[in-house]
Amino acid sequence: MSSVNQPRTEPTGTPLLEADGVSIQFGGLRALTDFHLSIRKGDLQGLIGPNGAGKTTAFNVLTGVYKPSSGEVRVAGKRVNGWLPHQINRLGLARTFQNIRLFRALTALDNVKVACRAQAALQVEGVHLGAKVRGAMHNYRDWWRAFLLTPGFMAEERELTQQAERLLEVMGLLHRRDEEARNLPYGEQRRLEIARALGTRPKVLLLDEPAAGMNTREKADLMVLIRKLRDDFSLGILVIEHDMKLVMGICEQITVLDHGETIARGAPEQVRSDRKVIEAYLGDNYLETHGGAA
Amino acid sequence: MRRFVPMLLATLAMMVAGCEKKTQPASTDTDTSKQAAQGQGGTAPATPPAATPTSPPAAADTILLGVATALTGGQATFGISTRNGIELAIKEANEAGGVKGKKLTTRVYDTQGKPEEAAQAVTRLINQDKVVMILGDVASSNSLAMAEKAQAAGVPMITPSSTNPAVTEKGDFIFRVCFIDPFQGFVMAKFARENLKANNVAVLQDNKSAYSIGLTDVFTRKFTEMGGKITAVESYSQGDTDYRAQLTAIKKTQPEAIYVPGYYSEVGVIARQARELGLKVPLLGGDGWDSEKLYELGGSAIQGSYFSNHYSPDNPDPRIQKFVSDYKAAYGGVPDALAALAYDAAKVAVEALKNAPDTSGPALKAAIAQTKNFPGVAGAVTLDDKRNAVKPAVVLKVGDGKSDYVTTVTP
Amino acid sequence: MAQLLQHLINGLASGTIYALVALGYTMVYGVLKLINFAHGDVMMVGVYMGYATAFALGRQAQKSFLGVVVIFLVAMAGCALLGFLIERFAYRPLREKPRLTALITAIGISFALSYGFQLDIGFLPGAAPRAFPEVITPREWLVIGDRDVVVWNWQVMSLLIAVGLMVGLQWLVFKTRFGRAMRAVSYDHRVAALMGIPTDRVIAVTFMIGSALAAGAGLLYAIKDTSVSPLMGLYVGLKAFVAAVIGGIGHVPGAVVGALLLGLVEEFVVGYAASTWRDAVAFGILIVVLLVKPGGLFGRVAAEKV
Amino acid sequence: MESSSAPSAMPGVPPVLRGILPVLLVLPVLALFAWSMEQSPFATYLLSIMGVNVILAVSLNIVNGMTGQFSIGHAGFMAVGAYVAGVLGLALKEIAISGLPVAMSDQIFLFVALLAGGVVAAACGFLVGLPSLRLRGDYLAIVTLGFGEIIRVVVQNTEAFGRSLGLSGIPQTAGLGMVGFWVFLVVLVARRIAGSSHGRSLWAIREDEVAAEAMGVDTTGYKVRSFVISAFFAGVAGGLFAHFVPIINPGSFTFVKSMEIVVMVVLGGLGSTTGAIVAAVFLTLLPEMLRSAFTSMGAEGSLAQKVDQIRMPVYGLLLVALMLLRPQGLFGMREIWEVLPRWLPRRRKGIQ
Repeated sequence: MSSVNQPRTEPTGTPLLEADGVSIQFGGLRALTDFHLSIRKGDLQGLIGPNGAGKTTAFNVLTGVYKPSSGEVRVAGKRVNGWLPHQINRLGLARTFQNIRLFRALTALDNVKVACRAQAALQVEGVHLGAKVRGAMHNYRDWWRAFLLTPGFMAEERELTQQAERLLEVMGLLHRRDEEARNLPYGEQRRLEIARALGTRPKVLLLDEPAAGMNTREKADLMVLIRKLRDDFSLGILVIEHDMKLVMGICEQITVLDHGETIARGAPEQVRSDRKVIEAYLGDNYLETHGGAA
Repeated sequence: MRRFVPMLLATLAMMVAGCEKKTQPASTDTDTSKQAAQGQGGTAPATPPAATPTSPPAAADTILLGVATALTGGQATFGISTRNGIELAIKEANEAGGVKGKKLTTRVYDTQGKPEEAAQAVTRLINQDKVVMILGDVASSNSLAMAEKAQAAGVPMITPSSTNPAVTEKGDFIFRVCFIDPFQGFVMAKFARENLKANNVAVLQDNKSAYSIGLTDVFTRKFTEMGGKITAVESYSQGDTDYRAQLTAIKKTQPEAIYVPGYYSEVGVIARQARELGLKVPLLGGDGWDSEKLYELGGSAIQGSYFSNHYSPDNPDPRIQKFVSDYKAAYGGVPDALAALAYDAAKVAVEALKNAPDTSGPALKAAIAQTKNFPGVAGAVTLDDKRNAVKPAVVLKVGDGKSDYVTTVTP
Repeated sequence: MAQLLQHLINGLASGTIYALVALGYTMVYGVLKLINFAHGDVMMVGVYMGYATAFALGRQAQKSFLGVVVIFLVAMAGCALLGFLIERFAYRPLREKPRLTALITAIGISFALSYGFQLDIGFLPGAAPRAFPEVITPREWLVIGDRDVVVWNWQVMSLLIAVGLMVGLQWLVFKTRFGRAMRAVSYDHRVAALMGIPTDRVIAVTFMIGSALAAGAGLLYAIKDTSVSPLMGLYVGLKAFVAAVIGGIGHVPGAVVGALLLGLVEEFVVGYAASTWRDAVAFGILIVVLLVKPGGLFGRVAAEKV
Repeated sequence: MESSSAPSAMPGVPPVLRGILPVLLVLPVLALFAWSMEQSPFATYLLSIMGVNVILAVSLNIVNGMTGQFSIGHAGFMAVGAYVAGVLGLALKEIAISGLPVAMSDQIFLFVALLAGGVVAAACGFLVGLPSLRLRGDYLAIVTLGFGEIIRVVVQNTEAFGRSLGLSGIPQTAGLGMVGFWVFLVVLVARRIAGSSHGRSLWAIREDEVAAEAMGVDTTGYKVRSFVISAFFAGVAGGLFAHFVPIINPGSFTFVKSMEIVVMVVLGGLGSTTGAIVAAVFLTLLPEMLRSAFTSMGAEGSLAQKVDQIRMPVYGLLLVALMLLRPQGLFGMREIWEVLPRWLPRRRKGIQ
């Protein structure tokens, strides 16, 4: 296992995703408190914690589904508090979902193409009215090209298809190209979600329990795949996972949440032996019956 | 795209620059000029496109009349009265031996109170069923739509009860057997001013009904001309059942009467709520009030109010009494003005069929136009050169379960 | 001043009726997340049932206290049955289908009822409105000045009934076993079923209560405005629905507040501004409220679980 | 659902022309068709109404079917288009372009009026689409409903729109050719949206808005745009309507009309363009077919008249029955050519 833990790509450069003291409250409930995180290119980090610890909430805050009550989220150096998810996505942050959220009635290929297309669409920078109007004008012109089937548009569409097919191939799904997403087996749906996330050309990829529902063999394959993705696409990756073995096996750094609070952070060995983590994870009894770190 | 825009603008500019007044086709008749402009031209304006009127009716021994009126929707009650009136007249005509040995039949279509449905029904009647004449509808919007189609096809149409002046202005094939809104508005203004000696009158109109708005316009104008004062104009929408807000606002202006040119379905309730709010002045209205239901809906509250109408079912004239009793026997209720007018319209149609040399559109049109002093139950029908019936209106006072004749106002 | 007071009373009176109808919308929406477009038409049917009962009772009996009770009971029971049938045969088979299909079904039923009652065939009443018998003899409850302001006995009664029903419903929803089951079904009917809650029965009973409420509301409405017509359900239904949404659909007191607000606003628009713009103002308020508070005044938009 | 293959290449056609080639091809066909129907006004009228309904259904399908937003105020957009085009039509009635035959200049003016009606309706669609930023599902539906009602009140109170009597005397220049052209155009546009990446984004929003947003799809923008396009065509449909129905009045654009369009879309199958077409055609013809059936049954006189009244309640019951028996609509999300082969007897299976 030790060789696995050696990162082939050294994390480099400025942080692509940063959470700085992020908290969020729903009514009186503090779902996430003072959350810190920093992911650079080449990082492979884990986010663990018992059920209801706030892991998915953290994802949702990072990706803009929820607006943080306090603190700051920065993507590619930009403060993105209050941005819409799609705007944050365009900065290079993509995710998968715990409960698979594919576009069920679309084919596997189309699922990926949606993501590819959204990324290709021109984004007019700026928030002032002029930019908005220009953006809108551009968008409508884009629709015209679709109505008129201009050669440029057709070429773009072909390009999208190729791109999506490449991603399907990477994820080993090319044979499912024209299958509707809802008809895929579970494990393939998980992989299709990753392919779709990659379609947005992310710099940072957030995976929410990618191994849930997989058998041991599939999990082993997934571990290899995740690392390969990081290297091939030069990504920073953050994984939420219940399977300790998987997380410990691939992550270089692990953050542990409990009741919305960060209770530990560090290398797998460090976290594994952390008393607070074991307590939170396995209950107070575990230590007594097993007598120390597992 | 971008480079298309200037081009488009330039083209438009050229078009605008090149615009001119449409040259009138060689005809003075403005109604038919439109058809020529539509490119259906080639036909002389005097004889509109001979779509079907000359082709024989469905069966050789019957003459088919088309009826299009609202049988469902908000205007259904009026449409059903209309249908009943026509049915009765046709039945009587058939019992009397039909026309020239032929039986009369009707084909009745529902307009749902919508112009597009009315136009569709009429187009079907003319082109599929090949009717020789069309009767209907009540609401002027629908009759306008029908008139356009009937005129274009050259099939005569008689509207029993559309009082908006615009209907017969559609062309020379369109007739009506009732008086028009301006006259009715004038009647009530005159009555209020001269008989009731009212100085201040408030108006409560049905904003959803062109009929009501038309009457309001005429009434307010005439009443002001006669020296009266309109204290308030409030509106409701057909189908409403709560008028307390409007009535409270009217009450403040202390009118001596309230002109409510709506339909009985609302007026009865309006009267009750007016009394409830302590407004005891009489209500005034038009022929839309006329229905047995008015007494039921209005109860004692509506008693003592006045409305102008086409006829009075209490008129001792035996012809009218026979109509009333026949109608009661057939449909179980005192015929309202709509039924009476529909009956008259059908009678006029039958008369024209008898007088016309054949059942072609122009022949029938000419025969209808000849109608003079035709003894209808809703007054003698004489058609003027604008194809409107010229006849007096009666003013009725609402009593207990019936209305009493007060006076007649002649044009 | 007197006029203002009178407007206030009028507005409250019509708001009260909206409230009663809106309660039905809100209840059904609460458990089924279905906008029951046929609700107003069920109400209309209830009024006709009451009308028929009143006639069967005759002129004397219908005015007695017992007579009125019988009229209300017959109408409410009849509507409960109608509601049950509609739920059983039109909505239940569609429960697991997209919500849109149930909505279309509701519209279909609404069409069938409101147009069906316009026929003059068999027992159907025909399109013409009819006068509703004065089952409650109108008496002046309060008169100010020279009849400047008049409050009638039935206005007070309606208000009391509406408030009573609202309190009763609130109690039902929050204090009873059945209410707990309702809330559970509302939260997630699949999970509720797993927890041993007889969801079908809960939904059916909710529907029946809602429909009975509609009948009661309809009768009060018919007594207030003294007429009954096949299209009344459409008009009142739409307004009550707007009221329910303004208050926050699914929220019981919200429906009442929304309805009273709508009644008052309409009254004052007609009384002091232009009566022709009443409906536009009603819908304008609706849109503004929804834009400012997307869940209505009291409702909360459930954050979607991601 | 759309197959993802890019629109098939048409060999031998210069790429620049490909986009508009179908339009060029269909124009003479339409002209011929309109000319051949000239002698049957009833068929023409019925086909025109049908065409308008098809435009409405197909355009609403873009919002309700493809994007999954629930708009029940489509008649409002139609009204906007009808009145704008109608007023313009009235204003241009007496004018002709010099140097052109009157009929042709009429058609050009009609086209301009339709465009104007469509554009104003599209602007309204933009306004109605904006709240979709905050509102979902039922609530958005209610806003669209409210919008439709407000339009009606505005028309009813505006003198220039003829108030409740309506606008009459609008030149009746919309022939089958013009209606057919727009039907063709809306179908073409709908199909091209469905087959393009824009369409895929709309489907994605319909399938899962949260996921679409997370995948970088500007969901609000797409929703607004689908509203705008849909409203544009509804406006055009209204404009056409105003140019062959002799009079337009607020009664034609009520909530009931909106519901009728929704029913067409749902009946055909949400998301299926051909489904919407088939449903619109069927529902337009149904009342007339009922009429014909009753007439041919010899039900003259009072029975036939009563039967005409029964149409609407029967219509309502049919809806209920349809939803119970086939809740996904005729074709579900598919198009007719994807569905028909499955319905046909599977004789070929053995051969393959």
